[in-house]
Amino acid sequence: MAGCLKKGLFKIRKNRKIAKDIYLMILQGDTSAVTAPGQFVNIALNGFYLRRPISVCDLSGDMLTIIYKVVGHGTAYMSKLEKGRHLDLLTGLGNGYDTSCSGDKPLLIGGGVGVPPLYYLAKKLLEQKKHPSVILGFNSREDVFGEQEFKALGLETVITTADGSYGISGFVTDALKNFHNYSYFYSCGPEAMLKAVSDASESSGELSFEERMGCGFGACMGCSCKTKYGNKRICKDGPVLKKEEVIW
Amino acid sequence: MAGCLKKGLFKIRKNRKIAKDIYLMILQGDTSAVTAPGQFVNIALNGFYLRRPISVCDLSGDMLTIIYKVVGHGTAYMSKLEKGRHLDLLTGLGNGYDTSCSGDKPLLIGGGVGVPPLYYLAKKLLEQKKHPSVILGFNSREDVFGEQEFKALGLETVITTADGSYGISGFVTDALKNFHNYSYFYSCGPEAMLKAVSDASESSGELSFEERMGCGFGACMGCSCKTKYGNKRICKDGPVLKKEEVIW
Amino acid sequence: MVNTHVNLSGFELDNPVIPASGTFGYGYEFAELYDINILGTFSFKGTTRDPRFGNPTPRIAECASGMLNSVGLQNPGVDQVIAEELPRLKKCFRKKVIANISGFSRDEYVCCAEKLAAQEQVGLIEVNVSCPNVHNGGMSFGTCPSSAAEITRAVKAVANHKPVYLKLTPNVTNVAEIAKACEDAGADGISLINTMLGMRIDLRKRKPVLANTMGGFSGKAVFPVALRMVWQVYEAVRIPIIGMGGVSSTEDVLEMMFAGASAVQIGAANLQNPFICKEIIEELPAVMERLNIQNLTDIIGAAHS
Amino acid sequence: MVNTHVNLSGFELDNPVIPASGTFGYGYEFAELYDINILGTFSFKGTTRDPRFGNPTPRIAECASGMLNSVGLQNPGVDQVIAEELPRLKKCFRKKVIANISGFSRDEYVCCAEKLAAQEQVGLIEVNVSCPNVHNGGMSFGTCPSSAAEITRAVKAVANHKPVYLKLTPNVTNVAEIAKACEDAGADGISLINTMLGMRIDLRKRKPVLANTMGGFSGKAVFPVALRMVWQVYEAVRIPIIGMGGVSSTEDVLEMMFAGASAVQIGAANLQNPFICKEIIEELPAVMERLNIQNLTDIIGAAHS
Ligand SMILES: Cc1cc2nc3c(=O)[nH]c(=O)nc-3n(C[C@H](O)[C@H](O)[C@H](O)COP(=O)(O)OP(=O)(O)OC[C@H]3O[C@@H](n4cnc5c(N)ncnc54)[C@H](O)[C@@H]3O)c2cc1C
Ligand SMILES: Cc1cc2nc3c(=O)[nH]c(=O)nc-3n(C[C@H](O)[C@H](O)[C@H](O)COP(=O)(O)OP(=O)(O)OC[C@H]3O[C@@H](n4cnc5c(N)ncnc54)[C@H](O)[C@@H]3O)c2cc1C
Ligand SMILES: Cc1cc2nc3c(=O)[nH]c(=O)nc-3n(C[C@H](O)[C@H](O)[C@H](O)COP(=O)(O)O)c2cc1C
Ligand SMILES: Cc1cc2nc3c(=O)[nH]c(=O)nc-3n(C[C@H](O)[C@H](O)[C@H](O)COP(=O)(O)O)c2cc1C
Ligand code: FES
Ligand code: FES
Repeated sequence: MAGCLKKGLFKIRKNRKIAKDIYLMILQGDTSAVTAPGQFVNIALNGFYLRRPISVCDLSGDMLTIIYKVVGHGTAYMSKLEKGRHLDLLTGLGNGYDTSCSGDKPLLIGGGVGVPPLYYLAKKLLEQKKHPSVILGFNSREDVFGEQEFKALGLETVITTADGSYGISGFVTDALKNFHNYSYFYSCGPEAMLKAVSDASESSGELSFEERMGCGFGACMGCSCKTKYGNKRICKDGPVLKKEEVIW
Repeated sequence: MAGCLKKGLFKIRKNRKIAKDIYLMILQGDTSAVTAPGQFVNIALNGFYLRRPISVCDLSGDMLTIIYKVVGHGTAYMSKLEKGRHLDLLTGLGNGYDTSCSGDKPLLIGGGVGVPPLYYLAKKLLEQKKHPSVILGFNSREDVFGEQEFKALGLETVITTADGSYGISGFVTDALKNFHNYSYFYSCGPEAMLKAVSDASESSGELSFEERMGCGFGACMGCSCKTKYGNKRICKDGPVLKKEEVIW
Repeated sequence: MVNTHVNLSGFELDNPVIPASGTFGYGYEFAELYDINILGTFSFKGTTRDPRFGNPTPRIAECASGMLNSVGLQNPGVDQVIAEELPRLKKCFRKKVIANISGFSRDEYVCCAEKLAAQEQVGLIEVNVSCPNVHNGGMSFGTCPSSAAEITRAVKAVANHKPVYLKLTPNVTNVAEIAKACEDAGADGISLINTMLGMRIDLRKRKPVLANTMGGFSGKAVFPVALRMVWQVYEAVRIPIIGMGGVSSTEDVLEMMFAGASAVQIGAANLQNPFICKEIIEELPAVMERLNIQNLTDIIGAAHS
Repeated sequence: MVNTHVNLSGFELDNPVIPASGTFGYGYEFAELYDINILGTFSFKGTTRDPRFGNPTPRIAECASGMLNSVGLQNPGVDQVIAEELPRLKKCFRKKVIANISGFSRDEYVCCAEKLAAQEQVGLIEVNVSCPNVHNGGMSFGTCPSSAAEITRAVKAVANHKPVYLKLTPNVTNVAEIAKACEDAGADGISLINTMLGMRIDLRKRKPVLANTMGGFSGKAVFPVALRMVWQVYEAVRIPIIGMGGVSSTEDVLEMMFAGASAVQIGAANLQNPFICKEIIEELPAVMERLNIQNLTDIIGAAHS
């Protein structure tokens, strides 16, 4: 599924806050290496040795959208970049979600900064005339983002918050209990959530993982994990794994 | 003579090429620590561990002018900075020239990027109603800068070029032969030039030296030299030394 | 036209640029990105007798101008390297490769060396003696002259006349002494430096960032230490040196060579920029011309007086 | 209110931030810039028995995230330090200072230690054993457990009950072993790391940048190595550790303490930003609160399991 990575300069077209510590950035450049939803880009930042991996949230023409949370020095630096600046990106990284498995009524389950890749996935599924439903989990009302965007695609979109300050009180798995007869699921979020989703899900599905990365393109073995089908590199053979192959 | 150093952000107001590899930059900020001509500033540059020492070329109000030559990665980086950007400077570094010794008709002798500090010195001497003459040495016509500025101050200004492509053919010492009865001299330039000037000069005088620096403010002993009056730090006890104390 | 050719104990390279072991896999990841035949050669992922998964994750941490890794020699084992990786590499790389081998006992080194030396595709054997020695309290073979010499002799004996280079660890008091011991034991050359031992702590978790606590520190930050060690080893031995540690620009390559390296490996920089070796190879002739270097071999060790 | 107090063998500090020897002179350069009484204390320029000019210039070179220095212990000698520097310091610093001493023979160490231990202004003696030992082929005292122990005993004997900390070099195979030897010989604590040996080459001149060829590498770049050594030494000894090497932020201070440091020195960062120690001291309480640290002493070594 994965094509060949590209390295190129992207121009920042937009970079603004959309929720607590959450920013949306639109980057313009050669996006031709992106071949599937669930892939990620790896961003070089001045003064930081390693690139920062961020999922593709949306893509249209040469405009690539990412949504990122400020959790450390690198993402804090990103949040201060002004539009017009250029960033050096590796694009086309990772396998991405396999939309051919989805069936007619897939379920998308995202938590926190695991939400963004599901948006581009939803659009791709819709292009293929499939009609996903969406569960998005957050900690609290102030953390919520994306609800309007998924709804604007015409999708049933359920929000959960851990503190009950918005939407359903609890975790995505609390919402998941109300869904049945979905054909497949696609998930992205913190590992504890992925595990819970995997356990609670009634169908087959795919999960997108995170790991600290050296290269992001399969060269360094920094991100290896064991699966039922052998050792895999999260960056190249993942980040998306099938529910059935994951060893928890 | 030296006051207390200050650390502060300066805004780049101008940054343009004025001769081959030579740039003039105007910086706006708190210049109150600069107390004498011949002092220098120490400039922090993103991605470079050590600051870059550059002489004060001119000062008026909160506008500080420097002239620098691109010789390596740091100065190349500086030459690409756009106006509006901010730079972190240490100001008020070094002893500077002692204008009280000059007598009525001092001679200023500069070579290459040793020329800039003499400009601010010339202005200070003029303020004190002294009337300096100026010899500026360069390699070739394309390297020449500053002639108009010194002439605009109403000063006799002689240019030499090593290849004879402009002004007097030869070194500053070739021009120096034509000067007599000067009361004192002030010089700045490459060490070989300073030595030649010191040997050829008929008066007492002061010479400004360069050395690779760690701190630039006297803390690290990175820039020490031996003088007839004991060990000195170029950055704090210099960069200006009296002709009489220099051990060549 | 400048001449960028160099020679490692009879192994002729078009240029001195060699991706370092562990940062270039078995080559074909990069072959998708550019024609890797432009490289001098490359050193493949450290290979052991048995397949290894390596250490638990996180295996990567960031540092100022560098990174830590605790991959722990993940590799499919020498038999599979010969059965699968080398044939696959053959399709995209027509030069000979450097076989980087590791082991936790003398026998493991010998086993790997013997099998790989028999492969036509292998041009040079690079023996990583930085792994802990299971028979010797876990101190690595490379921290002691006598055990480094012992491995050298054992590998030389089975190397099928291929050049054997000992790859030394920088985590020692006297690297020149160890290099000399390897030379005396018959090493054809020395590669250095491997990674420095380093660590980081995650302040939020109050635990080391790496699951394995410590890891190997490399990247730009280690360059001054690497250069110093190449300099010291050059003064101590007469065999060629492959210099590495933090090299990330054409100028770094030349500094290494002036210090005494006959060729230069590039490690962590490949991870930041997968095209770095290509860029350096393309830029090298122009930089040589600017610095008035006609033949690269002229500058090897030329900064020594 | 968080508590930033720490204790070095009875020497009480308001906070753990200590400018490192060689980057803070004898203090009064900085006293012109801010009230240096806010510091935990500071370690003064390495002092020897006789006055020293040090090495020829250039003594400074730049590296990625760090620098090299080959100052070579320029100092006015212990007698003048006592006659002039300490009285001058007294006017701007009311706390006790760390006396950093060096020597090229055991006698030189003893001479400096004895004279400085008698000074009321001295709160702790920091013994730099990284200088080459003129009686032992030039290898530094600190690269061998027995010579480090010998210096420890000799200095302890004349230390007038002031705490004696041995400052170790990182250029060794096994730093924990050397620290342990010092502890066994009576050291009250360990300071580490001193600079790493490094070099750079000037491509235009085709010669080393430093007149002295090699120099001491320090700054941000060395932090992962320093942290690792503090960690290792913490596991090997029970005496307090002053951690240093690349510390340049409040978070770095805390990482060092989690690794096992009771206090932290800051060296090269003072040269980049003369106000760095002040800034860190001011920021420390807020960062502690963010990380839920009440008493700084609670986190010393807390990342070990
Ligand atoms: C495939 C993939 C896709 C991702 N997509 C997104 C996304 O769409 N939006 C988003 O906000 N975040 C995403 N992340 C997480 C994001 O990469 C980290 O939050 C970010 O790198 C943190 O950088 P920092 O400098 O702010 O944090 P620091 O903690 O200062 O970073 C230090 C180092 O740790 C690494 N690191 C820290 N946290 C993580 C993490 N959770 N996962 C991997 N490496 C980490 C950094 O990359 C860096 O190398 C993704 C991670 C992966 C692996
Ligand atoms: C007191 C003083 C005043 C100066 N005034 C001027 C001036 O007005 N205009 C101007 O063009 N230059 C001046 N210089 C020289 C200027 O500092 C260097 O050219 C500049 O630092 C080179 O930086 P780089 O990164 O381009 O070169 P690189 O060679 O890449 O620098 C590497 C390191 O070497 C140091 N270095 C390199 N050359 C010199 C040098 N000649 N003197 C001291 N350190 C050096 C740099 O500061 C840096 O730390 C002055 C130097 C001193 C000491
Ligand atoms: C991710 C990673 C994996 C490595 N694996 C190996 C290895 O398997 N065998 C080996 O000899 N060296 C290995 N090294 C060390 C490099 O080959 C090289 O010696 C070291 O990183 C210094 O060079 P650099 O600073 O250019 O990275 C590895 C380095 C990195 C960064
Ligand atoms: C310019 C300079 C001079 C130094 N002089 C001494 C010294 O005289 N005695 C000493 O024990 N350490 C000396 N050091 C080492 C520092 O005290 C410190 O151990 C080392 O630099 C690591 O810390 P850093 O990375 O914060 O600089 C010196 C360091 C520098 C940069
Ligand atoms: S991060 Fe390098 S292989 Fe995955
Ligand atoms: S550069 Fe530090 S004392 Fe002069």
